[in-house]
Amino acid sequence: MDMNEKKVEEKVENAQPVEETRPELPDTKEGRLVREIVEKAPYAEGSVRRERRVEFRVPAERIHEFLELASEKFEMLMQISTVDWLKEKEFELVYQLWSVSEGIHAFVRTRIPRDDAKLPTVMDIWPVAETYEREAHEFFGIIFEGNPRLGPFILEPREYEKHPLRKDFNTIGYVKVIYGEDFDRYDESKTNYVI
Amino acid sequence: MTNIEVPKELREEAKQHDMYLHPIDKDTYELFFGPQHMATENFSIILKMDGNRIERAIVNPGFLHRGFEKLAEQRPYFTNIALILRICVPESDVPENIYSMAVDEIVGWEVPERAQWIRTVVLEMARMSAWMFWIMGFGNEIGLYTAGQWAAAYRERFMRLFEELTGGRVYHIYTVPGGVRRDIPGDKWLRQLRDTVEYLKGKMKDFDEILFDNYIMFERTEGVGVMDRKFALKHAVTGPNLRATGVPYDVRKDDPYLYYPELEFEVPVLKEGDSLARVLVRRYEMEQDLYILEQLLDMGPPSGPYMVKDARLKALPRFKPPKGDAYAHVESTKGDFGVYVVSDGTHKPYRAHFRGPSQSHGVTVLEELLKGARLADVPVILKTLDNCPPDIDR
Amino acid sequence: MSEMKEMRNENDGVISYELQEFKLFEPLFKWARKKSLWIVAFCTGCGGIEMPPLATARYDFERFGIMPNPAPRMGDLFLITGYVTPKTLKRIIITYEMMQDPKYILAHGSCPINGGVYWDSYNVVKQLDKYIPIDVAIAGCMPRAEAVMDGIMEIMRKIEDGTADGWKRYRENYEYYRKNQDELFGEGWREKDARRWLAWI
Amino acid sequence: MIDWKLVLEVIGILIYATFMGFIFMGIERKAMARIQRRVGPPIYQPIIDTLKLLGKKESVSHGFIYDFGPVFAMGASIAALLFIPIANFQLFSSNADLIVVAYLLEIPMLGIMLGAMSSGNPYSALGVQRGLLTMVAMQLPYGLALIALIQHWGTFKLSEIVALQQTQGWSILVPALFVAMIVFDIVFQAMLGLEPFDIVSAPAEISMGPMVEYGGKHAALLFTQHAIQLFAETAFFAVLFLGGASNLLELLIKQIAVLFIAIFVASIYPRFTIDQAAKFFWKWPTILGIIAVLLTV
Repeated sequence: MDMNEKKVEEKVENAQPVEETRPELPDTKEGRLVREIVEKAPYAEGSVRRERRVEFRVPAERIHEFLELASEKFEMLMQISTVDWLKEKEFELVYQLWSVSEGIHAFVRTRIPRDDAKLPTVMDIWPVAETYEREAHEFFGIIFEGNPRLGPFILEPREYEKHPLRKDFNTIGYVKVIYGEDFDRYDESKTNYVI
Repeated sequence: MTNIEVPKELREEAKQHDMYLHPIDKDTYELFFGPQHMATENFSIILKMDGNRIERAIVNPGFLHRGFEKLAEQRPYFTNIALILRICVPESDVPENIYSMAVDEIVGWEVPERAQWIRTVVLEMARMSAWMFWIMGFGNEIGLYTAGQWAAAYRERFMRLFEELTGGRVYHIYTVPGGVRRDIPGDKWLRQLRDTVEYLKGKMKDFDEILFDNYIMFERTEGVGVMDRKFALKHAVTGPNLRATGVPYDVRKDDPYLYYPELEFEVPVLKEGDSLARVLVRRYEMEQDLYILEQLLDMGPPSGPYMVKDARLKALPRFKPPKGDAYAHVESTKGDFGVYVVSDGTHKPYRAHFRGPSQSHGVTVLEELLKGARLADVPVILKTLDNCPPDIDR
Repeated sequence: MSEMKEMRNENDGVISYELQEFKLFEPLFKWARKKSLWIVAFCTGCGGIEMPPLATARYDFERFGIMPNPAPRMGDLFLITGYVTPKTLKRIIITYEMMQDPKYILAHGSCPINGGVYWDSYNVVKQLDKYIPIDVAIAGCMPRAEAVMDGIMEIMRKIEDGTADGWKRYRENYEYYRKNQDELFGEGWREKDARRWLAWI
Repeated sequence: MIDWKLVLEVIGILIYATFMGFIFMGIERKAMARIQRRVGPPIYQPIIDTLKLLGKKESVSHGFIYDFGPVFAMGASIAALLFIPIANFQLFSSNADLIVVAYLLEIPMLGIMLGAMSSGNPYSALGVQRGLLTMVAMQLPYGLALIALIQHWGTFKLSEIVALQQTQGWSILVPALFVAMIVFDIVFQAMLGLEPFDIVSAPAEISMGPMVEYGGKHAALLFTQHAIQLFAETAFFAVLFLGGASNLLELLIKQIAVLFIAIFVASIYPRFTIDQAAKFFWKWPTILGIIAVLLTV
């Protein structure tokens, strides 16, 4: 068992430097695809994570340009995942793309500052982005310029203003304010919440 | 018809929120379709109607929003299993499985063969019971209650099997990162499963006669809610809905997981892209799923452990995966169901973002397809897209 | 809860919401009410998935005269099937008020009782009894179909001995419920939202 | 001078028809349940439902017309019932009572429409629109079937039709009238509001349509009206095509046979949309109806 654990740790440690040095892309379909796209868009960093998973890092100001380019190969936009990196004061947006023709999933990562979260919309490339952007706007407060339907979508206006999925939103505090304090999930000393 | 007097400031506010439509002239009126409605589950569509035709539809989801993604950030990895499976109620094994697969990938676990086999069987059983549920919903919405009643009764057979395997009827909390929670109960259970598969195979004929070959069903669905291939790809339509437009994309084939690379099955594809094609694709998939289950049973469960051997599993609440992120997706009956899990090395996930297929089917696609449809087509379109509101809300 | 008792004491003896019209036939009506509970078809949460098994061959609640009805005006039994979000709760309250007395509420699952697994969620109502009166609550997540049947039997029993009086409580303590609702949704939500849903009333 | 015998007969027939109508509704639900592999409710369930609805404390009204609609419908149903020769009772009679009954049976729909329209609910309005269109659509085949029948028997009088059938054999034994019976049966499905023509109340589309605003005592009245209507319609069918009846038991058996055909058709067909229903009515039933009429010439 210990062996197993060590192996895993080794794997993780080994994995980190590999990405940073940007090695030669492997000669697989993934590698060829990444090379093709990176040649056209030199501002983007591309790498192959594993079989059928590739990754691109794109600066935020060129994200629209890059996605337009990528949409030739990747037909579908599966999701726009937002990660709130509170310590770095940044939002990371991961555009999850899927290529039906090649069978490859791509993460297109971009980072934007937390206090000035603005990005151009990609509705013109994939109309479905409207929903994803509305959602990201609602839960994180990111403004997608050009999307006409930003506003309360899933939430009611009151919760919408708080952008509840941000890391600095205190759920339990908010719950106490809104629904009253009668909880029963205390530990025995009645001081801490138990999860 | 109903002219609504709305104060000016409210009108302005509503416009801002884009939640409500207002009659602009005497011929149109707004109709609130749901949430207290038989066809929509807990989901609302605001329709601007011109007589019997829909001019514009606005989807108003969010009645089922529980903030899963926030809650998942507040709970340890293994506790989350009991929570996130509630995202997709008719097919609760799908969120469990994708989450477990993503965590497996982050940790770097190779799930034992036996666990993979069990997970595949569970997923296929979930698919089959979800199909039965879908027949029920579709039947009820076009007014064919008999087929629905039969299908819901057949679903109970799977519920019993699930109960014996996992202890739960609807929510199983069975698949966990690293394997499954417990072993299969024994050969008797496998025999029962085989009996059920055989039984349903015989019953597909009944469904053909009453539902899938029904003249009025054809009338109701043919040419309703048509989308073409390009539209479907741009709107991230997946699953049977995409295959009904002629794109043979199935996660089980194109991004194989678990035991699927070793199984033989076909991906049914139709070209028309209307509701009828979507119904028939589903019909063919049911057959394929039964066939897959049969193959799995023929193979038999491989021997070995059903859970990964790892010291960290001894203290589950403090289980810490390494830093990293992963995206895992499976083919559910509704489409491509995915999750993106980010780990920052602590014992709680930093972010778990789910991608329900209805996020695209239930909002933009639905709004587009409803334009110009008749009121009677609304339930048909809703059900042939297989819209599942909790996917959107989460 | 203490507030509620006070309210009730105040109102005792002042207003009575007994059915005055057909006092003679009251036992007959009680029997009929018990035997014919029509469910308002409002699938409010994940418990809605246990409704089809209940309505079909394995459990078949139509044996007891229970059937789902799409129109709230004709409904008797409101099944709160699972957690309730504030957005749904608005609709639940309006639908409940559209139903005609006598009407009963069966809360289904742990979530309407204390939030259940969503006890720390910012969008799930924690104690439903503060906003609308509940006659019978079934614990469990999710309650098995048998448990729901048991809950319905309990409602039938309560109708028979006259203790299923949620609708009376709602009328008598209307201010209490109204106050809680307004606290949650903000004043004037009825005029703002509900007016639009029910423009014809 | 009050004809006490007639009054008693009217009251007796009314009570009998209401009761049997409720039982028919119970049979409908029970048979559907059996087809769907369920136990189903007890056969007297609609009576309990109606009692419960009567016991409701009703607080809603949308004005006089809203209250008047169900009463109007009920009156029309009762009137239709009294013109039909039920076994050996024919309480009212005229020279053209076939036409009278045929159109009195359609008036209840108008009454419900009247009430529903005044409730202002958009779903009611949609239901009314659908109901009226269905009525318009089914007039043509309905009329053709009746014309074929009248032409064959050469009379407008129901009692004479019954008498002729008793001597010359039932209508369905005549080939032309058998075709007319098929047409009438299709129309009958729409008159009963069963699939494939339950467009008016389509629960999954417009959630009960015209009935959506009715609750409590109004709904109880509509239920009773529906029971009488069901009895009258099945009796009308039996009288026109199944040779009438000389006693109540015979009539009952024929009525239940008619009802079961309707139930079986309803349980295996989904619902049409309204435009498809109109097109359907003006296509096959109309063609069959014309054939029936031509055959009887």
